[in-house]
Amino acid sequence: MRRFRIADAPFDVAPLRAQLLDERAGAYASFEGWVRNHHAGRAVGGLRYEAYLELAEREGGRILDEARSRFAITDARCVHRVGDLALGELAVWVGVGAAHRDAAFGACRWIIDEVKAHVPIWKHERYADGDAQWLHPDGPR
Amino acid sequence: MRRFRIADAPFDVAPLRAQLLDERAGAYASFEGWVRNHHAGRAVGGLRYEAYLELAEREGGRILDEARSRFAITDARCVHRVGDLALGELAVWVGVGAAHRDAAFGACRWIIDEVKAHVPIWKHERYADGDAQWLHPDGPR
Amino acid sequence: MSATVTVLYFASLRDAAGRDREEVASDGDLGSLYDALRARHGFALPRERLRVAVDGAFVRWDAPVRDGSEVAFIPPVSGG
Amino acid sequence: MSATVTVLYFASLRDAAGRDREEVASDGDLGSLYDALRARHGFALPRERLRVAVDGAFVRWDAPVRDGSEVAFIPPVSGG
Repeated sequence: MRRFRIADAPFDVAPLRAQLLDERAGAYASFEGWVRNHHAGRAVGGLRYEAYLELAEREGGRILDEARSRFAITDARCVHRVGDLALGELAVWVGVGAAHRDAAFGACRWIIDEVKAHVPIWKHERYADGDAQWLHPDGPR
Repeated sequence: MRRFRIADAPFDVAPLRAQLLDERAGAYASFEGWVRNHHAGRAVGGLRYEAYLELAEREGGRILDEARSRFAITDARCVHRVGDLALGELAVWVGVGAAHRDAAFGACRWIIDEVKAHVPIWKHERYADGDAQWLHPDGPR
Repeated sequence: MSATVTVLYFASLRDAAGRDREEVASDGDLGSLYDALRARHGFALPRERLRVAVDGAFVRWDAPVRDGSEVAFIPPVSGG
Repeated sequence: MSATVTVLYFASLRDAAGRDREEVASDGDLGSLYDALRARHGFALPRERLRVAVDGAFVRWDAPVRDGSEVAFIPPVSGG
């Protein structure tokens, strides 16, 4: 069982959530990133994610291990899509189980922030006006 | 479509999440409360939730309406179980869609806190030692 | 002038009263109605820890008891 | 002594280089390797905005180029 995974096709969250069921867990927090129809004021038509697979899986695994030592959680998982995604598609999912909700929310937020900041995945956005670009944001977002 | 609902039988989260799909939403945060096997150091065998249905639905609806005015979210839903629940069963679900993750996480946390603090629902816990009690917590938890 | 109301009991109040509702007559405000019922049924919770609702909406303790209304005393909640 | 490495390109670097990998010879550190490739391919991103990884693990820019290794220049990421 790997806690962090890159998926090159659409995936279902129900079996991922089921991996976190635990009778010690009273709280479950999850986050999903969906492909939005706008970014920085521009109409988006769709996007593509590309990863450096080997390093992404290593970095993602390190982030989930660190979450387990930083927060009082029972376990956590994250899956990130690569490839072409349409509007509304699921791009990333994070799930966390914990005895209490403070740790569940805290770890879930921390994981998505760390994944966005450190895992080598890049977004290529296509705009309604025909333009397209790789996003290489400046510093912390 | 009611944004807050009391359920007297197990419910599935997938169709609830689907109600929040929206191309303006780039972020989805959800919270679930599960029946935990321990509370305040005691082994729990199961529990029962009871609600004052009419007032619970009114209060829950008010909380979700207020969340929509306090946070930049696209929409939100909450369902709370009543009746007998076994260990591991889903007791409450909150889902929030938003353009950005700050609002999704903020509103999700605010909603579950408000529901726990204000909606007339009571928990009756049965313990492994045969004892049982209604929980009437002192002040904010 | 006396008013007759239906009082709803939940959670520990229902266990102590041994019923989930009863018809009662009252000629004061909601606060004094609770105090009388607390004395009758031996409720452990003082009024300060409860809220009160009439016909499904929260109201103030000093509201008069309205004939024919449905009164609910709301113990500290524990959902979630 | 010159080392030969495989360089991997991602995202805007791949578009600018017109390929996703190439074999290159280098006799300096990873920083000077990037600067040389930036000049060759016209990469827009200065070294300060990148990180560098060797064989799938992040390393420092002043690490020497090791013969036979796989080097990846990591532009600012945008997952999530």
